[in-house]
Amino acid sequence: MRREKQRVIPPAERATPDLDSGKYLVMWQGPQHPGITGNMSLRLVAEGDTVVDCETHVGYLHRGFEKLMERRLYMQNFPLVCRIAVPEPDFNEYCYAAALEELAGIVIPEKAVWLRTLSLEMMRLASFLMWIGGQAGAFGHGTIAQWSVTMRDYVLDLFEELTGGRIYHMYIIPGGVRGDVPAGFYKRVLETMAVVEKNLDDIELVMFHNAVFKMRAEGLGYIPRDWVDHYGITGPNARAAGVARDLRKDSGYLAYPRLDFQPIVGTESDAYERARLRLGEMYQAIDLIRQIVDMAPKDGPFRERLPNPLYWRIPAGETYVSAECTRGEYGFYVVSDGSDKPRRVAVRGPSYTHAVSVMERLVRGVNIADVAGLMVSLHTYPPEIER
Amino acid sequence: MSEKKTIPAPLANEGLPPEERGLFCDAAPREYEPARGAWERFLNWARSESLWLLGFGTGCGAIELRPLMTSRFDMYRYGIQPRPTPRQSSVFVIGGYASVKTLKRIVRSYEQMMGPKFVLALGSCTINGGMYWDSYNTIKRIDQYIPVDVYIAGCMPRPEALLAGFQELKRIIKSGGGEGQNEYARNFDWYKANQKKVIKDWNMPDYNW
Amino acid sequence: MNELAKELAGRYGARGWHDIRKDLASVEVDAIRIRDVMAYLRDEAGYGHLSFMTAIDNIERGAFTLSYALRDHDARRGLIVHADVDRAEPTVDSIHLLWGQAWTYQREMREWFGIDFPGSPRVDEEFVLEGWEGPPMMRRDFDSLAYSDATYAERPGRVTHDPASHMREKLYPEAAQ
Amino acid sequence: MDIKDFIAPFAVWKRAFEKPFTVKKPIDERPGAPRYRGFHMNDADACVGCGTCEAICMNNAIDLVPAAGREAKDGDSGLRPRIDYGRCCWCALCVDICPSGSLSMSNEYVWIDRDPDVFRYVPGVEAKPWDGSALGYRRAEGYRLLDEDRVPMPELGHAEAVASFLELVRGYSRAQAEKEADRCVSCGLCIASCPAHMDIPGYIKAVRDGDMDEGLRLLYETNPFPEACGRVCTHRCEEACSIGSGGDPVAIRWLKRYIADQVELSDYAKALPRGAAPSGKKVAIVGAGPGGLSAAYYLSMQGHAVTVFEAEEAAGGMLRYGIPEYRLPYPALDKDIGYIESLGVSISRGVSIGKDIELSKLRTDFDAVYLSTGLPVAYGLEVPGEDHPRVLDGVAVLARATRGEELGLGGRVAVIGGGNVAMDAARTALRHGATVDILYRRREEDMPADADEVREAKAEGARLVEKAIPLEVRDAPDAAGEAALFIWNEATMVQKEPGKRPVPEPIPGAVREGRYDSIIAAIGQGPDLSFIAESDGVPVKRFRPVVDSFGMATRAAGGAPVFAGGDLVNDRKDAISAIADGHRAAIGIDRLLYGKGA
Repeated sequence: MRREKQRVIPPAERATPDLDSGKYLVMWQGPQHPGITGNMSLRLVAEGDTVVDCETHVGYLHRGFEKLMERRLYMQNFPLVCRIAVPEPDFNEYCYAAALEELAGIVIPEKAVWLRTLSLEMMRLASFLMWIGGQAGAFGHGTIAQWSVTMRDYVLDLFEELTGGRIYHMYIIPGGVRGDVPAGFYKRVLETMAVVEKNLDDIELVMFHNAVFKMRAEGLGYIPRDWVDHYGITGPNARAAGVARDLRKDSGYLAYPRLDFQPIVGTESDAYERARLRLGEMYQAIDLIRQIVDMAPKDGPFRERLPNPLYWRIPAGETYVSAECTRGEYGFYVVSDGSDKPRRVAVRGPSYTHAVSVMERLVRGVNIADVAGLMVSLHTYPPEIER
Repeated sequence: MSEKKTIPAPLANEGLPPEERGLFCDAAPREYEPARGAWERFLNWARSESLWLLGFGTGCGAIELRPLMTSRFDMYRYGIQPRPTPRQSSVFVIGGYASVKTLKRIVRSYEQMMGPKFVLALGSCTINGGMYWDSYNTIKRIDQYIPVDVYIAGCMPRPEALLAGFQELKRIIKSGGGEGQNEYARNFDWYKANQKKVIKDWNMPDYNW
Repeated sequence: MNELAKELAGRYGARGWHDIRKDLASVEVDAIRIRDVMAYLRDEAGYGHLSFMTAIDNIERGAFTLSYALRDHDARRGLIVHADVDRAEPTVDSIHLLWGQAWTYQREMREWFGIDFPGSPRVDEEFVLEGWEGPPMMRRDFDSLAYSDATYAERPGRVTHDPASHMREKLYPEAAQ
Repeated sequence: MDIKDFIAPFAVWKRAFEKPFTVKKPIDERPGAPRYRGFHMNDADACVGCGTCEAICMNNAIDLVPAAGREAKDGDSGLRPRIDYGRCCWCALCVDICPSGSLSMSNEYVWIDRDPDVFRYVPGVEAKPWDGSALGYRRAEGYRLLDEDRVPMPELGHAEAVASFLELVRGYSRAQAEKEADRCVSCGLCIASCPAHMDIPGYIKAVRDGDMDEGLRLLYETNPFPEACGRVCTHRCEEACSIGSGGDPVAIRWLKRYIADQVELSDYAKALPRGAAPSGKKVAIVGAGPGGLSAAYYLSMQGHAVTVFEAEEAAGGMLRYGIPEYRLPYPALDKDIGYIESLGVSISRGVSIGKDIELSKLRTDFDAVYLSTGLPVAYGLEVPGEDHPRVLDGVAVLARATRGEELGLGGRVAVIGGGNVAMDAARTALRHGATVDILYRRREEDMPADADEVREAKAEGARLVEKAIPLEVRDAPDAAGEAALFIWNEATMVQKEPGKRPVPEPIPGAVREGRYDSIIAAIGQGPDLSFIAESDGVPVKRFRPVVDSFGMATRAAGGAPVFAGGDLVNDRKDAISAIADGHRAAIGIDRLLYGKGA
């Protein structure tokens, strides 16, 4: 099989090419990017058109969130956290809110549980729609982005209606959610899901049955199964390697235990398989959204009353709350010292390992033209690395 | 621009190792003299109708460039299209906050862009620091470092607001007002001094075209 | 669960086992044994996944508290291992040989807190900052706002009034004695 | 790779004939969603300028600036938020927290300018195109970051209350007090409205932090009667409270009481500052009411030797003799007075100035004199028969109740008047088993009494007769001297002058009468200035001593300077104003005695 042959597993040890030998070309990719990966740069050393060494450089989007959070009241951090991962703000909001609720011993109302789940699944769909445009674009297939980004925009319209914001929703507030669903909202959700689903069918035909995409993506960026634990790989990258781990199933947070779904698992563990798996997760997200619309309670409170946010103190303690975002395990580690500001908040983004350790090793031996495609296939967002 | 005092020029390209100095220009940029009458008006019309955008999303704002580039908002019909390299671009969109590390690339990219060049600044962060007003790693006012033609309020500005900003930019260019490049040349030392104040490891050419 | 606590206590002198919630616990060990504890947890106790590593600046007691978050995917539970290091001379054994991404976290802690991990690859390289001349910025005694005010120009013209003192000025100025 | 991989992509050509995704005119055709968080709007009339938006804003985007045409007044700082769109992140926490609910957001999102300095404005004051937008973010119904409901105060039930003189209001528990204190946003609007300008946000913070000693210290900085004021203060602060602009105001009075209740009198000295070293100066104070004793407290803190002269047998003035014990139990008042006495203030009880000692003697024996005699003389009904033996004076009835004397009110009692004294008298009569009618010349909403008092009096069974103009008091036909007929004329409210409050006009022929065993007149009180002689040099105008801003009436030669304050001088006629006057006079006297600033 051609696919088997392309599976090159780069050695763990980094070779140190003699840059003065004249054999090698040092080139920077980034910080601006052909895909949608955000600002990050790779320092590539190429021999001919094959990459022999790579260093990931991050920090272009470093705003010092973890420092800023120590300076702000617990509630004031709520608008801040969503900015950590631009294309997927809701997972930040959820993890932060859930961590505070756990520390303060707050139980959120049933309806908030479902609306949070809805919000996260819609976010997952929107984020994947953005990603698939980038993945296709990285292999020179611009059409997909023309469709998928528009589909994402339709999902954002739903967010706009529900939350009042397009990109930064600031909806999952500690204590619940910020607003009830508007009248007729669920109907529009289902209509939009039908449109998106139809479009995904098109994308499947055009992208996944496209000879060029297949030839370039198959076998590219093969991740062996034993890397998953060694590098802490999570999410679709791990599932495509045959590791059936999904925090939605394993931790059973929010309404997921009551929804009917199974983690999608792949076998081939290359760029094509990962893309395919993410397409499956998009269909799965649509399915979950339909289930949520069906099962979510139609009335009842959507928010627990909290103390005055200006003086809200949280009992001393620490916790780590994680959620399955599109890229894997997204988590907030919150330490409270009993004052009105967090002592320490650390954010665990799945790209941390994917874009640095895994990327640096995977890219060795890859053709320069495929570096962008490989990088997008790992689905990395630099802002969650550097925070 | 009375606040922009002249500051003595530092040694050209002093941040570079000696062997590299010869590779870069060491003359300060000059002001561009507009052509006369109808010809300049024609040029301005042409410039305004083919805005080529540098595909460097510097902050959150870049996320709303994607919908703009794709079918729903379709900015190509307004004569705007993204380009991958500064050498081909005439519009730089500063998409919000700029960390010091990014600012360095912003300055370099801006200087590499061909004139006449225009800058659109998005969101609170470019105006007065935005939510990162107390961050140790983000600048507060982009106009301290490069000249800006149009500001669009928002966090983030929606694609529609961005389009409106582009329309405003076109109007400004047509009326002969897009003078950012000349302003940069006029106050070059002031801009350089500001840039060097925050970019502590200045290891790139001062005159960068 | 408590078997592991006992095992850790017996082998490595671990203490303070605390169940944060039913699938998350924390435990404290001496920094000098951190590599052994991690190797044991990874190879013998099933905690094969390193979620993240970070540090907390406990400036009041002159220590950095390191936090290593591990996860046992099969048993679906997590464990946070704490170790205190001296704030004045923070040096910890590197665990980059145990997990492939640990060196990045160590590089981050080196840059953000000034904690050294001898032997960790590229640990002294800049991570997210470039040309940074200040102290490690995640330390509690680094004031982000003061640094920002001193370094980055702000748009002038902002002025605010405290309602109480404004009203005193306007309504009962005689009390402002 | 099979043949499908080459053919399949062409399948989507079928979409070529479908409607394109492209929006034709994006800027015009796509208004923000109904909930969109666009630019801010502010209902500047509803806004009270409390600055809570500024406090919650994590972007430091909001400044409070004086707004054109808006002056600071009670409950409104005159400031309005100005939003810097070089900072704002459109999180709308300011909208969610706004106590008055005046802030909202439009769904407008386009604002483009060449000049970066224009992106800040005061919503609702500086006109913007999106003002008045019907769409845009509003906080969800029932959703706000602050609690609009006050923690309910445990009180005796009305049936139980009317059967005894037990204190009605039981006081907050610790959890209740901390929860109530948590509602405060520390805006400080209340400080200006308090006559004594107490540091209200400061002591509420002390409750929140559980630091009672600090709370007590802050209370005593401006008010040495926390137990009494914590129960019976007219709480103008609560009317100014910004939280009250969109819900129940913070229970400031009860939090004050909570602090004082928590600290034992024996622990006061630990919490409170010590007085200055003795100055060798002597000050005489006439009247041991809240005003006089407040002056005494602050003067003794400055090291002056203070003697207070009180005509009654006990100190406390109207707090003791004018307020029934179910509102202010005597032990609470004794605690306040006891602490002042413990500082070395001497109170000469049963000594009446003008009868036992002349004012001129005080002026020679002391270095300064402070007059705080209040309003001891009740006004009469001023109708024929007002001297009927069954017509009683409200203040006197309350005083007799305080002394424990038999009131002998009888079974049916009429209370004439609408002030707090009338309510207290009515409720005292109720507690003595009488049936009570309260007759007032205007409507219920015109009554000067606290709304709570009126409500509780009614709840306890008093009948309210509004718009009743007294005409005459006559002997009851069958029981001369034992009962009386009260005759009044029903009235209608007439708006005589626009902008002024309506006045009652008698309805011709609508004369009513009622038979009562007692008629308690509580129309108001006046001063007794008979002890002031012309030679004392105290200027009097309209039955009031004329004083400067420190309460000084005279420093004429021939004796020590005379200061005056309290109900005798001010318009507000409540305890907290008297306390404020006393404090101010103490400062004035201290300055004078040390030759500072005089």
